[in-house]
Amino acid sequence: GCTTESPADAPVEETSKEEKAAATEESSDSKETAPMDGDVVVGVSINALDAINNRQVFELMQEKVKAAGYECMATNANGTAVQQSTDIENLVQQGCNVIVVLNGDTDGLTNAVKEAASKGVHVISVESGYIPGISAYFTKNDFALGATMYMMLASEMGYDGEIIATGHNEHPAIRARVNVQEAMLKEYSNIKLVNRITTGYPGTTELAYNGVESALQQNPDVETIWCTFDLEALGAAQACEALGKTDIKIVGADGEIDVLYEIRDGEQIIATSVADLEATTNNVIETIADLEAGENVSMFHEMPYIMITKENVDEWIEKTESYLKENGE
Amino acid sequence: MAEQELAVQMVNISKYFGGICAVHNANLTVKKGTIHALLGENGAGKSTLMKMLCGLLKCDEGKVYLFGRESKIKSVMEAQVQKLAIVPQELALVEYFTVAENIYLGREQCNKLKMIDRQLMFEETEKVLRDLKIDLDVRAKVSSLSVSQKQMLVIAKVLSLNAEIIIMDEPTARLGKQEIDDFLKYMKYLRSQGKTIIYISHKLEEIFEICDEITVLRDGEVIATYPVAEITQEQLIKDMVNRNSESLDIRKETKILDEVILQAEHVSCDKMVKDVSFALHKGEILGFYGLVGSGRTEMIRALLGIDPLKSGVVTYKGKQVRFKNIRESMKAGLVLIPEERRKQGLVMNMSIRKNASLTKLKNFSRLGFIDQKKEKESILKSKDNLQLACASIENSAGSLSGGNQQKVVLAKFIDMPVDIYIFDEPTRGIDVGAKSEIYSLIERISGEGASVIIISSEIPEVQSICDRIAIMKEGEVVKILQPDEFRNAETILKYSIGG
Amino acid sequence: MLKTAVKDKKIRISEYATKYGTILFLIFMFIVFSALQPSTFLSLGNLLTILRQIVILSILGTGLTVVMITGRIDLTIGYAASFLGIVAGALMVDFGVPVWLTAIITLIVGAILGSLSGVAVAFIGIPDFIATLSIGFLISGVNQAYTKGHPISGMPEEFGVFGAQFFMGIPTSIFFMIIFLIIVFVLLNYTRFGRHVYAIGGNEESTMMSGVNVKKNLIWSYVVSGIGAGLAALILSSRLGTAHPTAGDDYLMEALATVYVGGTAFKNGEFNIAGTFVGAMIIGVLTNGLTLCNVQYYNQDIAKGLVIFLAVTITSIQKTRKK
Amino acid sequence: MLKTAVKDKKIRISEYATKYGTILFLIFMFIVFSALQPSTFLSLGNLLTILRQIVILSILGTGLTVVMITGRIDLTIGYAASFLGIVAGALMVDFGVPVWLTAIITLIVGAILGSLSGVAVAFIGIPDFIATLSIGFLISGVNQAYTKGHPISGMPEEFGVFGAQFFMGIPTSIFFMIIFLIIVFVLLNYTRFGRHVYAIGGNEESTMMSGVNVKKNLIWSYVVSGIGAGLAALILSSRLGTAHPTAGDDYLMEALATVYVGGTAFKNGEFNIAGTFVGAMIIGVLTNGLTLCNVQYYNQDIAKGLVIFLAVTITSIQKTRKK
Ligand SMILES: Nc1ncnc2c1ncn2[C@@H]1O[C@H](COP(=O)(O)OP(=O)(O)OP(=O)(O)O)[C@@H](O)[C@H]1O
Ligand SMILES: Nc1ncnc2c1ncn2[C@@H]1O[C@H](COP(=O)(O)OP(=O)(O)OP(=O)(O)O)[C@@H](O)[C@H]1O
Ligand SMILES: [Mg+2]
Ligand SMILES: [Mg+2]
Repeated sequence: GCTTESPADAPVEETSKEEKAAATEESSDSKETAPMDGDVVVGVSINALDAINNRQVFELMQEKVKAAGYECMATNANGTAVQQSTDIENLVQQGCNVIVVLNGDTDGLTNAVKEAASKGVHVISVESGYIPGISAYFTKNDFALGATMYMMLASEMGYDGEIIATGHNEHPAIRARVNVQEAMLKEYSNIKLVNRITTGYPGTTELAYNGVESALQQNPDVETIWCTFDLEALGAAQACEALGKTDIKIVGADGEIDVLYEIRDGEQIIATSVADLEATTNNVIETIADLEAGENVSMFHEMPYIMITKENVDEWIEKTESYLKENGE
Repeated sequence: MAEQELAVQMVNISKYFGGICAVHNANLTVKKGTIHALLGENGAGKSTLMKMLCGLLKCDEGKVYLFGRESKIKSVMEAQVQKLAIVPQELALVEYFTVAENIYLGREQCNKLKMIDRQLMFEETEKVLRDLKIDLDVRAKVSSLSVSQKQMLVIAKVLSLNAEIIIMDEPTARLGKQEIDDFLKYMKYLRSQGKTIIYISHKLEEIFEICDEITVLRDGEVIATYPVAEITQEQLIKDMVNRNSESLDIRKETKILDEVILQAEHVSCDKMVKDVSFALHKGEILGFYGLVGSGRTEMIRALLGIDPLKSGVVTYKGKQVRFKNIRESMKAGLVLIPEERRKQGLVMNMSIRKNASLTKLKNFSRLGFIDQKKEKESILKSKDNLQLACASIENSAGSLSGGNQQKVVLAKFIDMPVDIYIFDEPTRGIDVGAKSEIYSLIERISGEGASVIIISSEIPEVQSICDRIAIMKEGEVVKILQPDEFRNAETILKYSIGG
Repeated sequence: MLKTAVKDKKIRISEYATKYGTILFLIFMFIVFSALQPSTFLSLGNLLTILRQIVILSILGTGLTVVMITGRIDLTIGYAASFLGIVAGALMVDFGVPVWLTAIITLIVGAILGSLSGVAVAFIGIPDFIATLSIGFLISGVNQAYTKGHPISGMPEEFGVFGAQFFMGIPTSIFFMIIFLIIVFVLLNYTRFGRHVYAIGGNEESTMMSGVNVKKNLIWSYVVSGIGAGLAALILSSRLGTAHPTAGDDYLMEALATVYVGGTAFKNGEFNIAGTFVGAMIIGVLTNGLTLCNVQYYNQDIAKGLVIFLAVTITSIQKTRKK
Repeated sequence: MLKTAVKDKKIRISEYATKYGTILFLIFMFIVFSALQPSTFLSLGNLLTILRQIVILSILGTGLTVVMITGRIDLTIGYAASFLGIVAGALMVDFGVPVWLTAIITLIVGAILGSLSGVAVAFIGIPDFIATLSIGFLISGVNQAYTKGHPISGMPEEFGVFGAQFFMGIPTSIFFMIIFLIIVFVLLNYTRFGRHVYAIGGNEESTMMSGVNVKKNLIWSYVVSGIGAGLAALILSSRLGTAHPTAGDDYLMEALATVYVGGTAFKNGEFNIAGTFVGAMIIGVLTNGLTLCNVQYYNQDIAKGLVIFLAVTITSIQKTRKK
């Protein structure tokens, strides 16, 4: 198979020995008689599909993999790290040569990735944090993105006043943005955090909605709400709407269609961001090809992102609507 | 009447439970306007046959005709439409409903808005109970009633359905003497109204008093049907058990030692037991007689620490004791063979072996591990000892007949260091044959030096086996009778009713 | 006949404590939070917020109460609420069905799902727990297969009537909740169905022996629960503005807790609609009050667990002591 | 007295079907998946993968089985597994406790959590369902409060012994599972404790009247379940390489399903350890096989629901028909 052509770093070599040993013991080794010998099988494993950005990257990735002539196997873990670990193990069993991990939970996948790598399977992390054993790491600069988001809100309120912040600790990208929130609050000491709402998955929007709704009762002078991504922003916006707080400003991230409409209509949410998934997925495919060809690939690949505000929102609404239409049914 | 109309015909009926055949090819014919008794040992299949008649169970084979027409009743609802009603063997009431709500359950009266009309329901219930001469508060919760009141309520409920055919499955098992007399009178009245009654009871006197015909079942088969005038008690018992009846009177000569092993002084508990005092001698069989609900079970439970004891002094083997729970009293050598075998005596789905060893697993275990071989040997020995009839001790306890179940409960407590055996209604719902076997077992136990307390609601029972009889009434011991005082049943009854 | 209790007075006090302890506790929470946050907690706006936040929970809990009175359980409600939200969303967005018709169809589908559980439990005789659990897995699978995990958005403006709009300054969802609660309350307390439901819970065999069609009534009780899930789904997706494939999943456990806590109010261990509402209020007031006091979300969970535990403990101790 | 059944043969076949139907079903799945994926499914590597994937489920299910035999339920296990993983992680990473001591402490804390539920159920008399549910909320709250949602990573290499390493080519976690299953099997079938547990489940009152300390045994059964949660937590966090604050939460429902499906194997509705293992295998084989066949993930949920539903339906129909 083509797996043996991988760059010769230590752990891989170790296990190829193990593999050979296993092959001699067993009459039918899975690798040797893998379906369509020589064909490259790519596994695509995603953590959850709640956010539009996840779905787009999940579908684009599968499309691109198939278009590149690879066999594709996709799994969705519905938000749990354990399930994603299991998914990765199963993908390895299925004889995948490369596994692309999308939006995974960095820490929860440590061992699954290590094990996959030790069996000669290349793992590519896309927005899943740096996991030891991966062959390539694609990510947005979430620190920069967070800074952009919250600078926007800070200036909106004149670097002074009360805010509510939302967020959770379950995903590296979200954690990065929460860290930026903290850092900015230290810097702009006139901005006062009056309530921190912890969300989570599933049910992000509702958690944000209920939390913000209650928090706003208590702190009617809040001027902006610092959310970490669009599902939170939507919940926060609905809570404002329900309480008639039309002048509160919110930013999100990920480009949910409902958020885009809000931006267009001049409601509470004033900005969001999207990653350039087209470019990213193309880049991933190239990396896969390089890996299969046995070439050296660089570890870090930055995913470019674009901020969407009232100025450029129409273009993105058009794009997103057509995407939704195509991928609807 | 020359050709009496037939109310019920059951033809070639069979019923299987798993591998067990409960009713086999049974035929039953009941004439309209008669009281027809079903008689048989425990497990003979009486209840099963009746359940098939009223649609609670499906017939595996055979046909049922009601008034000449084939009946395909599949549920109680359909039975009610066919004017067929049953007083089941087990009390069937919703405890937290009121008397009226229970009587009208399933046929609640609604007003135009489809809302329940409670007022009407209470009024009608009062009328129904008055007609039946039953004295109950229609608004009382059933859970506050005594057992016999509950039984009367179940009977009232069924009678209020105005059914043509009424099945009574041991209706008097929970009733006191007075209530039974009233009840039997009412049965006769119903017959005079042209109703058909199928009557199941283990009490032969009742059957001879009110029934017209008797059908005997044995091992799921119908043995014979007789007009009551043409049959003797001996013949019936022979049919039931397939052997000649032994005399029930096995009373030994009194040999009470002076030594008192258990003494209760002024014992009271929350549940209606008031100021009870008695002494139990070594080797004695002490009977407790009383009407149902007179507090005998409650008193014993308090003594053994199952329920809390409020006040009073208990002396056991010369030392003052107050058991905190049943484990303590059991360790001290007092055991209770409870009144409800199915609920309190056995784990029905567990094997005979495991049931019998549950009380004494410590005897067969080391470091918590059970030596199953030793266990098996011991239980096999008890099985022979008690003449327990079962194919294998690995069968489930639930597969046994009532008498044999009672023996399994007994098996739990033999081979243990026991000083006092307490039997609560040891023969309730048990057939004649099994009864005498149980009596001789009790006899044997006491012969071996243990003391025995027997709680019973049957006068002949206490008369025949007890050395002394304590009479309880409304939670109090009103009298302790010596042998020469209780030969006359009237005396016993007089004290227990009062006056 | 019935003996006068000797310890009449003593028993009465502790009985009152058990019977109304849960409500007293709710009142106590009101007082504490009002003291801590005098200006906001008792404001009309905040009270409406609390009510609006418990709408879903109390509707699901109310339906579940009916099933639980019969002595059964319904573990589908969370998954069903998610699924029915998707049904509603799909009908409106993917098939262009008008809002009113969508609402009707959603409730009917909810009833059908409920009857499925009912049939599995009553007729096939599968233990309620595993029957509803596996049907829940099934529903959730169908849901995932249809949506592939995607939420459905872009529902018509008028759909907001269920959960996003106001009527006389009061969120419409509150009216829906009140109507549903009243209907189920009347059903349970004034109709034959209700009598039978309570009777089945009290003693199923006796009820059957009384000629009540137990199976039919069981199925109907699951249908009520299913309709509750349908209504909750409508309000939830209307409120969020999107139908999320997992929006309702997490409500199951809280709804169960609500019904149990509700059982400790008014009727001393018996499940009842008014109690369920009190249970939902306790959870709602607690969450809202703690958020107002800026207590961290993490500690809120601890508080919730403690409060539920205490509520059921009081009743249980009372009951055990009685024995 | 006992008649030889006339319909002996007919009954026997259907009894066999009920008794071994679940196992036949598992074998059937093996055959189907082997036929569909001849080269991969039956490979040693894949079989080990399946086993490794069911380790957590079958350990949790095994502990739960003990509680469920007594007729109770334990809804804490999922939260407890999450929490105990954090306990282990915190001990090693935050406090520098060595691996072996961490393992012991974790199991002990698991036992304590179990005894908490046991005391609440047996002594305070809170209904098992709500007692364990609220204790579950509590545990999860404490967990969240300590971690604030952050996973704990950076555990020592040797911690891999529980779930990440191999022994003679076989994942170590499989050995732990086998040992735990055997211990609990022996406990249930060869000791007084086991006998008492079964007796309590069969008829609690009779068992009490036989002088068995019902409350003590109930508590111990919860303790076994708690220890199971502890072991599962060790393996889970070792396998993931991190202790996740919510890693175990989702196992509850599947473990429940496993025990129920297990009840349909071997003993016709009675819960038992061998059955629970079969139940876990069915879920494991199904998930693995469907993934190998590249069946879309969302259809896997439908399949899981269907399979569980069918398994319990067969037994239930059989039972109902008997009546
Ligand atoms: N549901 C059941 N499952 C299995 N076996 C049963 C069931 N019901 C009854 N049996 C068995 O069928 C036989 C007949 O029982 P049945 O209750 O009809 O006897 P019976 O004559 O009414 O006895 P009793 O005088 O004790 O009431 C017994 O062997 C009994 O164990
Ligand atoms: N658990 C209980 N709760 C409330 N009252 C009870 C309970 N058990 C029994 N009683 C009532 O206490 C009284 C005494 O009952 P007990 O069982 O001691 O009488 P008994 O003389 O043993 O009669 P039986 O022949 O029915 O056993 C009855 O009125 C009964 O209804
Ligand atoms: Mg009978
Ligand atoms: Mg009694």
